[in-house]
Amino acid sequence: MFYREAGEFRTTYKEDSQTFPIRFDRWRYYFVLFVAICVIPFMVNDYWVNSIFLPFLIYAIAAIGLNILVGYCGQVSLGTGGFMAVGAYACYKLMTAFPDVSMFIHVILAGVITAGVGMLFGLPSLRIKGFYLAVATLAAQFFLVWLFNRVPWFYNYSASGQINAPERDTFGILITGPNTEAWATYVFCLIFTVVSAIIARNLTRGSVGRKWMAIRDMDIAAEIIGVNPLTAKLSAFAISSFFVGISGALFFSVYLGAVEVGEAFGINKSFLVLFMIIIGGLGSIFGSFAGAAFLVLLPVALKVVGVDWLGWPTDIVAHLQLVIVGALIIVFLIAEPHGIAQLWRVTKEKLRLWPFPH
Amino acid sequence: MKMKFATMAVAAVMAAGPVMADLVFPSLSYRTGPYAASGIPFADGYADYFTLLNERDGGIGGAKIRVPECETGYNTEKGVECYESTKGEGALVYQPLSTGITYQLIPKATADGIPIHSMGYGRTSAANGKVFRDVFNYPANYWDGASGAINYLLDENGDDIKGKKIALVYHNSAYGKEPIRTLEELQKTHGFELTLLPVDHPGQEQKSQWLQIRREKPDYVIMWGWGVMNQVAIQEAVNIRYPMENFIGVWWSGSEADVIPAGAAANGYKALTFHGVGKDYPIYDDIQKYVVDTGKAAGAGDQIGTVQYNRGMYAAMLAAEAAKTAQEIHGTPDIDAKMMRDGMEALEITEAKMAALGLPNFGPEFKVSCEEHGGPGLVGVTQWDAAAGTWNVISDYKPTDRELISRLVAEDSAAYAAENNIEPGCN
Amino acid sequence: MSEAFLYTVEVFLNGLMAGVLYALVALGFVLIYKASGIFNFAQGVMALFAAMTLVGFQNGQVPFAHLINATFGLHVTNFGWNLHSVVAVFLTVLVMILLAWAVQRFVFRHLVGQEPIILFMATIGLAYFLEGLADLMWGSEIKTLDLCWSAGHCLPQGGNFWIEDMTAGLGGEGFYGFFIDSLDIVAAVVAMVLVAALVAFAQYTKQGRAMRAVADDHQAALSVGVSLNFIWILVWSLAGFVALVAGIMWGAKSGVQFSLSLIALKALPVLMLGGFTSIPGAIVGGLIIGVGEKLFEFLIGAPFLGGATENWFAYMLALLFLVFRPQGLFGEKIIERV
Amino acid sequence: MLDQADGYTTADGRKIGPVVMEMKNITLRFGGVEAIKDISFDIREGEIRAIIGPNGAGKSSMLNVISGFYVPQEGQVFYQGQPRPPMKPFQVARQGIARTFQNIALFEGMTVLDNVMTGRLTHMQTGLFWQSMWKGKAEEEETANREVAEKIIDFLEIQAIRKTPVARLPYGLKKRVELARALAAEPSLLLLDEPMAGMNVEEKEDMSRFILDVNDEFGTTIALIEHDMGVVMDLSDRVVVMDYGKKIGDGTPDEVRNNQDVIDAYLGVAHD
Repeated sequence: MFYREAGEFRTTYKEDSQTFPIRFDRWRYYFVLFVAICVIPFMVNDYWVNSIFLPFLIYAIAAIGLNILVGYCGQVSLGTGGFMAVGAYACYKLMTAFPDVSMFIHVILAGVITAGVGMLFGLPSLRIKGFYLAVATLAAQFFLVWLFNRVPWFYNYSASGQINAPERDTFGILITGPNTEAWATYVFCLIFTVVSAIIARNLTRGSVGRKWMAIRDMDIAAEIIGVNPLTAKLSAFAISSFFVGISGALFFSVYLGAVEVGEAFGINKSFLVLFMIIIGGLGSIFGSFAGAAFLVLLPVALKVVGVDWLGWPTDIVAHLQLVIVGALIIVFLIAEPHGIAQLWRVTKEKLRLWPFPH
Repeated sequence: MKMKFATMAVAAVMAAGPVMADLVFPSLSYRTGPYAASGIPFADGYADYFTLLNERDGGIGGAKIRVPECETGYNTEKGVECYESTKGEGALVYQPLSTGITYQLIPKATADGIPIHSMGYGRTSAANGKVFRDVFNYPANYWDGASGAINYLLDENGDDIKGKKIALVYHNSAYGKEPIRTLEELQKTHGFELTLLPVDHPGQEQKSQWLQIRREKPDYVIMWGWGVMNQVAIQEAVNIRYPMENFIGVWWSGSEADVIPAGAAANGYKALTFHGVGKDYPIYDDIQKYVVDTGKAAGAGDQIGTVQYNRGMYAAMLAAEAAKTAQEIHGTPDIDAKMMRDGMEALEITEAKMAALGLPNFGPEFKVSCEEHGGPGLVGVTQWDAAAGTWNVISDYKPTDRELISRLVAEDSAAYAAENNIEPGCN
Repeated sequence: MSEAFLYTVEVFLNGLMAGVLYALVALGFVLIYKASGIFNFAQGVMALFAAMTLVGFQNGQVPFAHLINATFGLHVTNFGWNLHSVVAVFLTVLVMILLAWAVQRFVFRHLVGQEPIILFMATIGLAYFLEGLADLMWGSEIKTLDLCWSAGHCLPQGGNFWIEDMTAGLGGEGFYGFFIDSLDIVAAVVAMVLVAALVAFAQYTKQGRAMRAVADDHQAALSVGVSLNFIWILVWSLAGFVALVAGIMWGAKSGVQFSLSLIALKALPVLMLGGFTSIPGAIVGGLIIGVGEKLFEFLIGAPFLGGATENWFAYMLALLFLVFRPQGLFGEKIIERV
Repeated sequence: MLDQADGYTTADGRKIGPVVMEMKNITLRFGGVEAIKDISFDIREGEIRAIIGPNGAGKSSMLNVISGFYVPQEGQVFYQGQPRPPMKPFQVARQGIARTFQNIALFEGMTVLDNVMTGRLTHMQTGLFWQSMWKGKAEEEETANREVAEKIIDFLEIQAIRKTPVARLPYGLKKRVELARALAAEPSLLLLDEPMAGMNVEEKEDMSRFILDVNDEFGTTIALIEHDMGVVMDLSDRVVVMDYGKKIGDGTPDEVRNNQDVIDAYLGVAHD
């Protein structure tokens, strides 16, 4: 009933190309932002931040990054875990080398460094396409993990090769280390997530976004109408890796606080983020959020239901989790191959006309 | 972003957890994933011992025990989730059974004031209680293991292993790298030659490593393996006909599941240990009577008496004893995590205590103090008897090179203290 | 002959053997991809599932025992029999065919005509599902796989002594002769027989020809009366069978447990090299990867880079190869058109 | 050698300018097959130039050579009087050469508007940083280019489907959108690869009208490939005829119509 575009007239092209052209959407967006910024920080405790919000926000950044590469530019990558590791180790080296610099700077620089590495491993995309490229990116995944495990300089020669985030702050507020406040880490990650989403949105609605999508939809035609495949693909790899690097840095420094590269950034991480964007919706920023939420919340929810409420043995619940996640992926694909975002779009189209569909 | 509404709604339901008067010992277990085979018996043993206390003694000091189990799948993120979701229930001590999760929890648990007990794993330098006030890793740690293995070889060779070739086959992870520094230091003192052979997770393919062993013919092979890597390594060692009695695994590479697949050929394989093996202890009668026969055994109930089961039980026993100590110190059965920490720091295990518990000579005698959270580091050696299908202790708990280890511990913990602005000291 | 040379030969031979095992896994991928354009991520999990089912049958385990016990408070674990290996293999093949049917009926029939990436995703879902199902059915502890066709005649383990003895004379005192795992030899023979059988099946039987027709052109095959549904069930069954063989070979090596599903990762560089559609490509690619990674580890990785290079080297090798030859080993030069 | 100042006036009185693009002795091989054999011809400013020939004559290959997609083994392409060095297709596009494709090559995952906007990509220069900010430079540029794109959309009468995903459009409209995308680039030379293939009479008439209007209104030079002889003869000012990779005729429609080789090879013998 309230979801209408009738009566809303956009008289300039600027108005027409805004993110939420429909007023109701815009309100809802501001409302969610308001709740996320002004309400949640005052309500959360450790459990909610560390088990739900931090992983959700951080995975959402990674998913946005990967979505730019896979969903917008059509270059399937399985190297996400490796690139997250680059972000984490870059952040660690920066944190320990420059203890007095704000965490904001460290995280952003970690993203920049990852962007460089991402471009390097993006070079083969000029020659290799499709599944072959996907498998080729595994080379980055395995090599990077091996490298960080192998070269002691990366983990400051610690005995075990683990890296631990020391206490660091920004504007005097502790962001990393054990003595942080739940709201501080939450807000810190929230800022990165929101800014990432806005930047990703801005990039994908403008000319570079069209270049990426042109490459995705038909690379040869794109080249003939004037898109330089080299810069288009490499820029996608760079931007994507930038976000993935930021998420890796946050994942290590704010969320986990200590990581071991093979365990935290292994191949499973690459697959997990890929699942997020496919379940959420390829080529959709909202889809990145939806997918991240789905895969972060679902296991927790299943655990709560199975173990805490029904009292089943934990291993049965863990196995059932696999079965259910697998079945849900299949059911989703059959019902709506283009993910939660598409489901959402279709619902909105229907809503727009409801209750008089004709 | 829309999902938050839903989560908030659930939050309201979840946040109001009831305050329990029980003694809560969360079990961060893994019955799934790549290391399930080792995780299952440990979790069973841990749970069964507490069940026994509940059933037989009515808990500890009159307070009932609750063991909420949380599946980590050996995954650090799930480990964090498990920690956060159980700590609110009044958890007394965490035993994550994963080096990765332990590293993860050390700062968090320290900040929350909940002790961690990483028995024979985790961060070795946590033995320094002046820096790691809430972390305990008695009775032995990795570096004790490395030193214990070398000491055993010294014994075998009349205290001279100069020029002997020793290969270390290790899981290429934080866990597997732990013994390297100790071995490198010991190499300087004892003059053996050390070859490092990393094996990547999960370790199904070790042909290259074992061909190298076959070529270079080291006198001894030491293994720091976990999960499937153990069986494959033992199988490969059998395949190249490496003499099993010269092959020594750390305590995480010495369970039944590791040797049984290789069959009779695995006979003679050795593994370190810091606790007793086998079912030959009086406590098993009680477990049969109060736990198994009442249908309260954890898991499938088919792991009782295995090495990892014993270890789980040992961990539970140490935790229960620490809780008792805490109850004595503070004079209340209803202890919290802070009191538990005090109990752990004042823990003393004597032969008399163990015998009274039905576990005579099950582990070394030791006493924990503020300076020494790592216990005495006594390490024994067991050997696999394939025909009988049992592990037998062939070398009793013996001291390790504490001088060296204390130095390494001091170095590493000092670095940690500096990094995290901790002022070392005993309160 | 110098020992360095002999050792290199030994590593080379072992690389070949490892390569055969990689090829065996890759073969399952190729079969399905060729006939239906599906990149079957679940191939590794299928191997795990097949091997667990086989062991379960052999030992007379009750499927879903743990679930049943937890739900109904029972204590069933075992039927109390030990099936003969051959019977167990036969039953497992039946299960894999049933699985193929179910996959076709409940998953891919509803996804006809979707983009490859969607189909790929569906197989990822399938992988999760099967992994959970296998664990629920048979439990997640490590199981030993002994395949015996008659008493005392089991899958061999250990080095082949005959080869060792025959070649020990080549080198000096410290040279023991070439080490080659007997199981690897068996696996190589089985793989060769399997490939020959598959080729013969594809060439000389009606179903095989129909399968090739579908691989060439779905529409055309449909128009000459080939039942796509049947063909897809057929290739999934064949892939299931290949998965069983791979599961047996790997399971006999390392025990049947979770990590078995990760062997799929070993097959991916092989596929890159050999192409997703070429059976000879899978074999030759497997051999190249096997030899390449073992030789690299022996000559460069272990002495200079600190070892454990095999995982990434296989991918790097495939990547470099593809950069210079994007069409793969056996592909024809790609001419782009608009 | 190139007679830049030269020009002529068409029958309907349009003034045709100097040579824009000249192909000299172009030979293109795929492996052992010669797709184009030693062909030379030119395209003049403002004219509508057709390339015709039976299937497999090498017409599309010729267009691909012009747009830089294929690099000929022999011969030289002159553009605006200068010999053109070997170039990537996107560099050619940036020189002001736009094209449509025989089998529609639209970006199926995007809306009509976005597709047309991709035609403006060669005119959009804002860097990544400013784009990520959106407000300011990027938005200004977007709006300015949107105006051009909308003008083309109006011109081709596809306003109503502006926000429709391309994948949902019928064939005829897709062809038109593709033309819109090419026009959005404001090309100095427009290449059309069978713009009317598979259309019914009515759609063909529309398309012919658009082509003439484009030429007329924007003065765009057009080179097109077309099968429908009637259309070709009506539309074009000069025609190149190819057969088996060779040029067999070149001239005004009337000249070509009366060329015996052409009649044999194409019109008389193998009319499809």
